[in-house]
Amino acid sequence: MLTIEGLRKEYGAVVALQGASLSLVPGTIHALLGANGSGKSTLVKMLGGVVRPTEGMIWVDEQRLETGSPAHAIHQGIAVSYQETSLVPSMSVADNLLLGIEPTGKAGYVARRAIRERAAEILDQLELNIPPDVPVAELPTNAQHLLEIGKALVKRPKYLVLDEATAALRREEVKRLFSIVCGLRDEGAAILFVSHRFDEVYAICDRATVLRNGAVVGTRSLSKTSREELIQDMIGQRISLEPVRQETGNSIKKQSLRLKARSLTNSELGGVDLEVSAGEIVGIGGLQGQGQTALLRALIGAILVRGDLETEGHRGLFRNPSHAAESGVRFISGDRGREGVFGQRSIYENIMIGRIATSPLWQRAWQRGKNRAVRDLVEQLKIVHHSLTQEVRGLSGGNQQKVLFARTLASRPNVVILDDPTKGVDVSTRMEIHRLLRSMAGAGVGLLIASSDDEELAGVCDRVLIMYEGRIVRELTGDLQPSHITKASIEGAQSEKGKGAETRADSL
Amino acid sequence: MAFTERVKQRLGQSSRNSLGIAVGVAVLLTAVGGAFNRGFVSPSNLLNLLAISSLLGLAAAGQTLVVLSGGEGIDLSIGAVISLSAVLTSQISNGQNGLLLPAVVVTLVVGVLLGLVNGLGIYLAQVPPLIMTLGMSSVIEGIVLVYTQGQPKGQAPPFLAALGTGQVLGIPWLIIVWAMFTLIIWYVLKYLVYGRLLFLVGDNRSAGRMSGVPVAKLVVGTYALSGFFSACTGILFLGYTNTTYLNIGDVYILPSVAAVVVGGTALSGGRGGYIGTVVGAILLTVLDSLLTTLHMGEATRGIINGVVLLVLLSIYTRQPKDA
Amino acid sequence: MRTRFSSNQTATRIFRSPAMIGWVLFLLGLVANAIVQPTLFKLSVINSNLGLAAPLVMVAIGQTAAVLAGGIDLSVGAIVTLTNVLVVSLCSFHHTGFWLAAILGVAAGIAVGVVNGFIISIVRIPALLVTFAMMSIINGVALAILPQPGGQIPADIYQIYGNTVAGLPFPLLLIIVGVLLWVVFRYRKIGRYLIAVGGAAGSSRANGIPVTKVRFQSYVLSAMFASLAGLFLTAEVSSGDPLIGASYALNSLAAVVLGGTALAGGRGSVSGSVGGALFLILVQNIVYFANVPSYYQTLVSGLIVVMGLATTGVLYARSGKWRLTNGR
Amino acid sequence: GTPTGKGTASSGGGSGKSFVIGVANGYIGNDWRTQMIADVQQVAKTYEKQGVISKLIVENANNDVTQQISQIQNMINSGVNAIMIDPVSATALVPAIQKAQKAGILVIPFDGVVNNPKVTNITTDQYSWAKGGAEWLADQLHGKGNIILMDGLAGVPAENIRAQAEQDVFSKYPGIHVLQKVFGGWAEATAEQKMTSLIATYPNIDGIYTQDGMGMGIVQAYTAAHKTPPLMTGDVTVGFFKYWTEHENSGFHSYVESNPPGIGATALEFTVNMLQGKKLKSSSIQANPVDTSETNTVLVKSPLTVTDSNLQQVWNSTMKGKPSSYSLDAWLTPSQVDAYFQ
Ligand SMILES: Nc1ncnc2c1ncn2[C@@H]1O[C@H](COP(=O)(O)OP(=O)(O)OP(=O)(O)O)[C@@H](O)[C@H]1O
Ligand SMILES: Nc1ncnc2c1ncn2[C@@H]1O[C@H](COP(=O)(O)OP(=O)(O)OP(=O)(O)O)[C@@H](O)[C@H]1O
Ligand SMILES: [Mg+2]
Ligand SMILES: [Mg+2]
Repeated sequence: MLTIEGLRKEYGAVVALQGASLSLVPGTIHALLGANGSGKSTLVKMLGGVVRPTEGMIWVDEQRLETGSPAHAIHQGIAVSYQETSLVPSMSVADNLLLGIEPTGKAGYVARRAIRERAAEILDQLELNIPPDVPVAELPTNAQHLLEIGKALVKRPKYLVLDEATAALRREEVKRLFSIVCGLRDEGAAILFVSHRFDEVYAICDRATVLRNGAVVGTRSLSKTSREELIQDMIGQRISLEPVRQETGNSIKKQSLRLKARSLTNSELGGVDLEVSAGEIVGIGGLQGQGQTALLRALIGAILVRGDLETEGHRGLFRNPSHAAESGVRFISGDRGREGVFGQRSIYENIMIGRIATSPLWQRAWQRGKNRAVRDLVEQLKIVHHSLTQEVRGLSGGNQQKVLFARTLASRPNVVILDDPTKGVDVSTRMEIHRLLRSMAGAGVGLLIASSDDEELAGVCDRVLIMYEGRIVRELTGDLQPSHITKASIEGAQSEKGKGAETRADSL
Repeated sequence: MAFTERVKQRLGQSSRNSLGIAVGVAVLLTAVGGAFNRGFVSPSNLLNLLAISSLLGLAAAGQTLVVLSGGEGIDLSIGAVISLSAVLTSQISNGQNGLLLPAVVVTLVVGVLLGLVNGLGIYLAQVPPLIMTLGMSSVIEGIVLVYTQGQPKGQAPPFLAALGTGQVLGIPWLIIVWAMFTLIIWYVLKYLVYGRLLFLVGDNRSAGRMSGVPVAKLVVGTYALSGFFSACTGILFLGYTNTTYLNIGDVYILPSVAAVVVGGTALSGGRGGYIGTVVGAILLTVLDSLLTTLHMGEATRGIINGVVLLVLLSIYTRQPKDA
Repeated sequence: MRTRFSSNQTATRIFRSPAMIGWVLFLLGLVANAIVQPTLFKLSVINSNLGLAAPLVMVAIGQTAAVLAGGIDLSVGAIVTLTNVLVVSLCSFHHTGFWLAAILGVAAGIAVGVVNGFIISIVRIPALLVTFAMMSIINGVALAILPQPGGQIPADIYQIYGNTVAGLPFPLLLIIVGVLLWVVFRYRKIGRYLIAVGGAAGSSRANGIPVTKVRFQSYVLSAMFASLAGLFLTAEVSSGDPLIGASYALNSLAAVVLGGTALAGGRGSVSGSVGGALFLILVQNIVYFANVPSYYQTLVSGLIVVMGLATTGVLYARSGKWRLTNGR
Repeated sequence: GTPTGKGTASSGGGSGKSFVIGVANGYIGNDWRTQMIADVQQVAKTYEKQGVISKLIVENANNDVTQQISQIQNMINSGVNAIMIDPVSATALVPAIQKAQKAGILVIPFDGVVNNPKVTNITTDQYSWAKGGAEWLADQLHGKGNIILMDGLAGVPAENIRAQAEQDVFSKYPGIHVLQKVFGGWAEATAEQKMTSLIATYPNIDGIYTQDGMGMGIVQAYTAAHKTPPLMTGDVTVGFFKYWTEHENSGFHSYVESNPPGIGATALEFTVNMLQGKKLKSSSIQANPVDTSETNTVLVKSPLTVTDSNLQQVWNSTMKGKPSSYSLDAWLTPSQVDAYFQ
């Protein structure tokens, strides 16, 4: 049994967590819920020893855990899959999986064969078909998240903590994960599960603790609690969970073409044709790793590609993202920390850059105080902050994501391309973002969204394109249902299996 | 607890505070000098110290931008570019005011071009800046040797010499020129798109790229600017010394980096500014002058210089603990 | 489904290995050198080249440790000097036996590494700054110990150094010992952790790796190799000089980069650095035997090195998806 | 490839032979050294025309001992007859030199010296050079006054010898008070900056003792401060001479003893003579100034001293019109060199 008693964490003036208590009972799965910035990750990091609490303590089986020491936490059987992952990108998959717990042989040398074998074992268990000696940096993000989970599992923990481990995963991967996790539970492990997805929580958790503004609102048994009650706990008010439907899109649809791509081809793409009209939201689905990310990057000129491209006032492929931005094509990366925010700079600057990124370098920049637009955007998106000059790295993940939206809105785009826009975003923020996407579309912007979440695609898109092995194999329109998209993804894969492989071989 | 946390945060994070500390230390060092020798704090010596700082300050201007641009930016070719610029201006102008303009134009163009080569090597060929600029530094030294055949000719035109050593109303022109440069750089960094983007891209280059910033132009351009400022420094340096010699710029290579860091600009990029460098340049000049005044032997000087630097840096470049 | 991963990956991976770049450069340099200097492969020529290369190789190995762990050590040159002046002045002016002097000299060098490591990892000041300041301090100390060049070590020591053992040049044996010494670290946890910490310190910490300790050790390692280099250099020159090590700081960094190690840390190899160091030594030979006129020598050797660096960079940029992660 | 001179390497004698001579110059980055190399090359040209020298190889090390050793080894490997070395270190080259000698190669360190009994160093007599200036200054000050010593670079052999001479002279005069000894690094700009601070700090400087390369920096510092420089020893560059000639009449007095870059050319004369088998007179060889226990050095006296009296003549005959960093130069003629030999 693991017990948390009055954990408190202050970052300067910010109180991230104010006296949280809960206990993890062996053989159960415990959910930790809360809006973005409510302190879930902070609590998780204290469990893992990465963050030292300002006050409070953690007991593991009647023994006090030495806080602030990851090594000690691991020793006590606590294994954590972190929200922002704890991988070393330059090291291989196998080395990452056993990082810190390498078996050593005679004379203190690391047993490399043993590492490979154990790595292969865990990769097998996760049904991850990647060779153990590839550097982690070369993997797509979802594979990285799976590895992060694998790294926790390989420790055979007594206490497994999963912080939004499923956020970057697709359905079938989540299913696989759950069967492993449930197996662990049945063997007597206690699991703390952090997620913004209610289906997942209801699917496997026994109890849920809800945090709001760093304080525990309460712990409830899930069998006796409705979603609405949980949401009320999380945000202190009732909201409707109806998906945002495509009200605006159809009316302007086909009015004017915002983006038209023809036969985009490179090592990961096998000739993709694509059109996005003004006011339209186009989704990109499919199984994991079918070239979705590559497609988005190819469109904005971030990776090399052949083919043709047309946007308003511009014809031809973009040389680089800046070139794309000049034509009003903006991108929001799925990798927020590395390609999204400027962590050490202020909220203000992070948003302002949307306006000035493509301005002539010797022009006067958009100045603070002169323009209320930034403040308005921050308010419109309800970004939780205490000052506009605050460093963005101090915001929670969800709020950082909103900053990226504010930046994009500030740039007055024609086309917005998004990779997993609501990854790790809480329910209410997610709905806000969906509404925002709709209202952008309503204003005539064309949107292209890749998402690992079929529910999201169904809820917000006018049209969904299914990708398989670097090509678009299906287009779904009309009344979109998450299950249709999932089904189409799998069917697409099966029906295309034979010829898909050939096409791909040709393109290599 | 909360208090120590806050103090730590202050010391660890805010560049404004490191600036305050640097100013404080500079004043303290001056006072110590004054205590040992009244002449040290005489107005004329203080002005002289400022004039000397101005050359270092100018040499460190490009360095500041390059460090701010991130990606472990640093420019060790500054010394060689200064030498080459002094040589070029001296040989082309040959001591004549009439030829000064073409000499300056050629020098500035060459400075910018060399900076461009640095930038391209760093950005396109991805050579680490430290090593790229070090290698370029030896290439440029080679160019100087070949160009001069070992003996630089000419001298500073009278106009330039007046700028380098003359005064107006008792204030050395150098200080005035430096003040102007400072004002311009400060304005550029604070108000122009270039400056704003430099800080952001310096903080996170990939994010800059993905948000549509022309990162290549910005980063390569920053190295070119560094070449430009080094060329300016070389020209003024020629005015200061009147005639030049082959390795005139060498003395500025490491101090220019030190001035930037002592001024509170983070070596990791994205945080800091030129005003800090100005203070850093003054601080280092005062320290050097103080050690001279205190009759330090060369061995002791090296030791004291290092210790002072360490102590200063430990006050404000301390990294926050990982937790 | 991931066909691209399984097909002949091992071959590509070896070719993509950063160490390759260092060795390719070295081989190119060797060929160029052999063309302009037909006597290159005579034993005595090899021997004298290796005698000069050994100290740089050692410093480069140590520097690799510091760089891999995400740091840098500018004080290695000063440590070389410190060991040199200590050993020589102990031998010549204090009548200490050579081996005792050698041990004391290396110990002093390591002590500098301990101080570096302490300030960098525990006080947490950026390595570039600490080791830069330390360079100034240690050079001062060396000047105080031996204010002007002088002193001698026993003649037999440098005769051994210049000789062959079992048909192999003695410096080559020393280089091999140095590499083996590195291997002892590399394939234990410490070697792995150097790379982990350099690659992602925060992640390493979360995985229970003692980041502070690893950083600390990287500077001790770097200093240890530097002081061994100081010892080898002393054997090569047989006397003391308070300015002798100045060039090693930047040369070792150049060797490390030429060897394909990322200055940002986390990626690279010692074998690459060895190749890089040898390449730098070869450049001097090439410039000599190619009859480059006096005033052009600096330019030509500078250009060769810059071109080597650019090649390294371009090859590196092309190897794998690093392009996207490197901030381009 | 580089020509080999193996045929003559073993003996180093046999007149009528044509020699390959290597020059391992420790540093090329300043004007004095480039002038030195130019002088060597100029003299070598004459010998090449006469067929005495078949090839001159000049290599520059970047103040880096190992690079210089490598160059010496390369010279050994390519079979030169003699190696002239302007050493980076007085001690560190000894093993390389011994290797060269074992290969029958004549080794002549010049400008700087090497501590090895078996070589013959050819160098300007730094001690008497520094002493001359110091004595002139003390004399002009009538043994009384506050002075500044602007020295070169700590830890360098020539500097240590000069410092010894300065101390020996000034300690004889109790009335002379050394306000401050600073190092200007033989760099004009550094000297200028240091001097600027000193002028402001000490209102009472009566005289300045300085060495080559820094005199003009001191003058610049005074000019910028709108002051006239006090009595000072000068430096050998055209820049300084120009100032001196222009201000001689407004009361500026100085003293310059040449420390000629031509020492390289002089050393080449010695080398050729020795290659041709001539032997030095025993009186020519004196104690090594760095390590007086060794007698292995030819101390070449400075060929020229300039004071107010011969200033105009020297200026007009050798300096006028040269680049400002050009140093007052001279080297021994073949007949002057002959006088050192048996
Ligand atoms: N290093 C830090 N410095 C300052 N404030 C921080 C830091 N880390 C977290 N915070 C603050 O602590 C609060 C809690 O953050 P935390 O990451 O725990 O939220 P979360 O519940 O995990 O949110 P999300 O669902 O978005 O991941 C936030 O308000 C955040 O701004
Ligand atoms: N380094 C590599 N070597 C070989 N193949 C690779 C490499 N990296 C990625 N791939 C392959 O390229 C394809 C596309 O990768 P990409 O990163 O675009 O995935 P993705 O569609 O973004 O996945 P998701 O969005 O679900 O995370 C994948 O099928 C993957 O197998
Ligand atoms: Mg979180
Ligand atoms: Mg993706």
